[in-house]
Amino acid sequence: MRSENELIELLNRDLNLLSVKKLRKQNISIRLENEELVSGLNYLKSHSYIHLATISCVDWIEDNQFELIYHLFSYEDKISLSVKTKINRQKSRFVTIKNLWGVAKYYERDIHDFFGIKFTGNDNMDELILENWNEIPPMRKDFKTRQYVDKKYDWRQYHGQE
Amino acid sequence: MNNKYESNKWQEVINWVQKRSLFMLHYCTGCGAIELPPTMTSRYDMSRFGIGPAATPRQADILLITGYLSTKTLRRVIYTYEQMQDPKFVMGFGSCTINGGMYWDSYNTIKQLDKYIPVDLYIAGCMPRPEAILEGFLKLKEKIETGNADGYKKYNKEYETYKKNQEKVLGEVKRRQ
Amino acid sequence: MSKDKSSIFSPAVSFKNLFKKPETIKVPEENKKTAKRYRGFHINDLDKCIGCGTCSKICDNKAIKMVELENVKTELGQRNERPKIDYGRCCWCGLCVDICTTGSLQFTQDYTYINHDAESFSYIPDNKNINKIESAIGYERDQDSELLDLYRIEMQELDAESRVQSFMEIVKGFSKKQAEKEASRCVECDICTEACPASMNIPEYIRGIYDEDLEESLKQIYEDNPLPEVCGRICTHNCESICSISHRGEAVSIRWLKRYAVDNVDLAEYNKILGTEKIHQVDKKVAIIGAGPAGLSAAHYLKLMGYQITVFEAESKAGGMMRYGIPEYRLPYDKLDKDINYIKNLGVEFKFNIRIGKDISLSDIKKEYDAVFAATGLHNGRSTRIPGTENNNVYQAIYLLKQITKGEEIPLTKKIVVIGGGNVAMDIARSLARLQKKKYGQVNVLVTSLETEDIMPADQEEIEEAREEGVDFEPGRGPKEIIVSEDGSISQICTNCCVSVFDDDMNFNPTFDDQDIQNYECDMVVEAIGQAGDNSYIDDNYDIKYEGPRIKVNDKQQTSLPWLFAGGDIVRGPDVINGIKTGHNAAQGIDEFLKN
Amino acid sequence: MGKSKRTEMFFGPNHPGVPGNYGINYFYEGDTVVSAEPNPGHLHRGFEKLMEEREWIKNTPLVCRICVMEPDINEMVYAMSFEAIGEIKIPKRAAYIRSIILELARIQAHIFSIGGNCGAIGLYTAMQWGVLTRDYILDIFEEITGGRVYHIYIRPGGVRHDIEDVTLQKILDLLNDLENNRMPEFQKLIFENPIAQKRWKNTAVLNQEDALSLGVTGPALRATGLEHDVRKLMPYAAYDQVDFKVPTGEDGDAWTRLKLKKDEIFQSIKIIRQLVNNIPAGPVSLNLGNALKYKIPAGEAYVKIESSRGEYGYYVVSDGGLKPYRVHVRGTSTPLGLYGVETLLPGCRIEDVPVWAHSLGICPPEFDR
Repeated sequence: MRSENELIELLNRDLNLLSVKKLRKQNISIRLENEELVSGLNYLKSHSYIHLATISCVDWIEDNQFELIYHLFSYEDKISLSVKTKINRQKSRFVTIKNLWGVAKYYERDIHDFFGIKFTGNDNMDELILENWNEIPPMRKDFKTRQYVDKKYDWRQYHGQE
Repeated sequence: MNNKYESNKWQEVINWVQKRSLFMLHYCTGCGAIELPPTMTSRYDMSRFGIGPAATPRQADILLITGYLSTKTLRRVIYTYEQMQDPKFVMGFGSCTINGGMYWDSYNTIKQLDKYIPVDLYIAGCMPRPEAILEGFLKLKEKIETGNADGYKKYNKEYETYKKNQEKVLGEVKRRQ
Repeated sequence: MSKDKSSIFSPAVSFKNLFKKPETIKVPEENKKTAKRYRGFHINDLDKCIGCGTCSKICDNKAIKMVELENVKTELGQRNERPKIDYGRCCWCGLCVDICTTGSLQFTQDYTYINHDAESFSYIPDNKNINKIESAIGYERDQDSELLDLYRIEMQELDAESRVQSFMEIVKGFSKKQAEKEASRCVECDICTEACPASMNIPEYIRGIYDEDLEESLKQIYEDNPLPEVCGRICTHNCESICSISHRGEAVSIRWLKRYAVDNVDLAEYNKILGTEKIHQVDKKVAIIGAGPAGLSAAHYLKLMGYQITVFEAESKAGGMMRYGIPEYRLPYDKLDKDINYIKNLGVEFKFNIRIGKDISLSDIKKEYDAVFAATGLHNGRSTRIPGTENNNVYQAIYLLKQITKGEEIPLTKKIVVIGGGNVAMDIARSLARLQKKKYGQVNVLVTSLETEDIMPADQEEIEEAREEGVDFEPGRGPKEIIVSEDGSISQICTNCCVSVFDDDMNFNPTFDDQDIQNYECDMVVEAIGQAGDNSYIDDNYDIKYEGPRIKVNDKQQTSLPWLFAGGDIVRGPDVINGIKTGHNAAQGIDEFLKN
Repeated sequence: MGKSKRTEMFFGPNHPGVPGNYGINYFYEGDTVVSAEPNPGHLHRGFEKLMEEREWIKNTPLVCRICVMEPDINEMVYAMSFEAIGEIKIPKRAAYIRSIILELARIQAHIFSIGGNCGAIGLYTAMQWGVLTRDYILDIFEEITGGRVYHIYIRPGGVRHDIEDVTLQKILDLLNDLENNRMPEFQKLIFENPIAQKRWKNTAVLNQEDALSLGVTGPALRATGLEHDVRKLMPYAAYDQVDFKVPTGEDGDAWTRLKLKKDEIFQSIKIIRQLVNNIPAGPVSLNLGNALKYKIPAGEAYVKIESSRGEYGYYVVSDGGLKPYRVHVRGTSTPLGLYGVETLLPGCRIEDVPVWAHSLGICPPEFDR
């Protein structure tokens, strides 16, 4: 049963973290290089962080990066740990972790649906939630919903109003 | 009885019988479907009006569009609607079927139901209460009796415009042979 | 596996229900009464609603559109728009009811509306909902679900005891955090803009403060008001009287926010921010007579258009009534000079200690300049001419205030009576109180006015602050006679009761009741009952049309002489912001006049 | 008997056995499923995109529409993530009221899912009772919040209204009626029904190792013996002020999960009684100023709470602006509804697929978002 600080010391010792932050009680976020992420997750998984809640993705369009966040939780430490890494937005490619957690296959497929990030090693990248989507992935910041909706659906004409 | 299409005494009797036993297709297309169990079961009990759930489109008379309709579901709703036998009726639940509702600016939901399939009645609500749904059914029964519930005839007549609208959103849609 | 009790007969419990009353609600005969707090269809009290549009802003489904109604007229404080609700979009969340500034929009408990025509689901609620039936009120907002920020940030002020000691500025001004919190209270409904004589972009500059972008605020302010430091302190702020938040709470402190925005941008940045480093010069010359608010405003806007501007000022410094009529505790001179210096830096030439009509005649000016803007203001006092006013211990507030501002020593006795109920009376009374405090250690000033306290023209805060500083009031008294003792000093002032101030069609003609006589000891009387102008420099050699005491001008401030424009108090009072507006109008008028 | 032909079956999206609009395409031989693949996306409305275009307060009516079984859970997680990033401490009474609402929502969801499970095996009387009992709870919700299913009641800063004492009393009466009249009937009709027991026992088995590797939480995980409940692991609202037990089982089959749901209902009744009896007085909401201009500093938060089927989390990123920069919804049944179908469904009998879906609480709008 590690406390937050003990966990931070452990991580600082064993992984070379880009940054570590205690967001709030039972909530820590660390940042790793792209190459070290999978080994970091493997390390964490062997240190009681066995629960992968989900994989989130945030589109930082200004600094041209996608940020992938792996939310882990340890039932012993009772700490929620977000492991974060940033990948180049143009390349939008990252490595799969489906061999660590099988369920990541679908999380990655979901992220591919909405952000267009390909995960090498996860070959099943066809559409999961969307169907026949031929625009840029919708959750990207440069996808303008309003223009798309104006083009595809027309507004009801209330006797000539918008 | 100024029924626009063709009307004879025999049609009146059919309408009278039709009104008595309606089968509602059990297809919850949107979030409004959570108000259907209370309507179907003992608390509000729509079977008092002779309306019961039907499992397959071929045995159903009423298609309920309960709330929003994502494009994926729209494709299946069109298959379902086209598999249902005439006379068939469509009821739009809630704001989402009228003018987009809460998802008016969503890229994946349709904004006006009547562009894609003919709608006989809309019920206001987000989502409509069981009492409002039952009164909607009663209004539908009146429309059937007076022969005004002729959405399905309109679909056959203006099939091309419906097809065009559908294809604008969905691309190619498999049609019944 | 733990042994789970089970028996083939246990499901038979369901037969029990054969003997129970069915729990079905037999709609439509027996409709279950909805809860008191149910969110059904909307109703809207169309008189109470002011068309501010906040409900359409917070509606996350764009279900509410503001629609113009013919039978509702636009007037101060309300628009003729009312919300039209589209039940093809509404999700009955009730955010609109929670934020409604006047509380006119409400829910009923009615929820059934079925129709085949989709377009019939859009409806303008009035006292009946979409079903046109009387229905009980449903969900109601309370202080927990309040979505507005109803109360102001407390403005720090000097307490009465310490402020009467000196002419230090009373109001401290907002800190950054306070200003942003106060700015966040504005719902940007734009109702206040219609009440501001200069129709300033109030929501825009408040939004600038909120977004921590004071440069944007400065730009928005200077579009209509070149004297923000002044107006941030002494404006009569009618915008705050009709702010939509004031219906259920306290108005946004618009004036103090303007002051915060301008206080926190230093003068050197102005040109860069407002883009006035380089102005395209035009070789047309305009003369401006009087460096008061109207003159300065015209000078500023004309200079932006590139004209060569010369301002002739009788006094030794610019500012007019702002400098010589308003004491320093309300408007410090360094702030006034900041506004003036910006205008000066634009390239406006000032000529001081020149009185038109005495040192130079108006016709000489006309020869040298292509257009003239007269904004000389009302700098002469008015007397009640009651018996005894010719005594030399009777003064007029205007001249005393000018001497105080120039720092000159003024006659100051122990007991003074001030006649008058307006802001000028308040200024002189509180200035005398300060001087008395410094000289005699205690205050003894009595203010008598025709008007009773509730209709006194002075600001309510001014009256309260004066009372806190030891000034006494005797409202509703008419001055009858100043009793002078043999040695020429004043002993008492005799007053009667003033029954009414205005007659039926609101003209000023007071009626008195001579039975109720009251005398008050005093050894000095100051009259602050109004100001008069001295337009002799025009009237001596040109005859222009007048409208009562004021010069008649068209909407571009042009007098009957095409080349002569007029503004400020000599055309339209009573306050600085109107002066600024007339100056701005005149600038456009002169621009058009010079162009063709 | 030779190997029978492998045929494809389209299960859903329109199928009474499926909770919500969701399809499973599987191949089967004989009557056992051989391979399966989820077909989600029918209820996708792009919530996360919509939320990025609305101010903070405007999302409160939107979030409760994500999962129609548990609107309050979504409102709570959204409000909690706003308060976590903005470091806003809500009044004590508001925390109590939030816990009461969440426990009522848990009871309502459990009863509905027990009804659904019975419907999946054809015990329709129990389904009727389940929906009926749930409706009485909705009446209470309507009284407190003004809405039947979508309450829009838990908001950043607290809750929208205070609960009057008369309503608190009604809640207690409802709980008594539930505990003394309804649940015994359920016990008899469902839990002591040999046919039903036989049907549920060791169907749709989920063992501990699979559950942990999939990230499954809630009753499905507790049915395998682990006592993990977010209300105990990371207490929120007023859960640290009440004592309650977290029921667990061992076999991890549909029957154990159903029993757990029943026990949890009784625990929730106990919790609500404690909450109602010592609810503190005081304000129920913090006025965060003008709603059109709610603003919290830049920051991020992954906040999770215990819904009726497990951990329900939001990952919210704020850039200090008036609108959330990114909201990622992690529904409870995301792992099972997608990957679980592919790995755990093969081996089930065809008629057990609806039981599998209902018993593991698959709620499609959660992963369609």
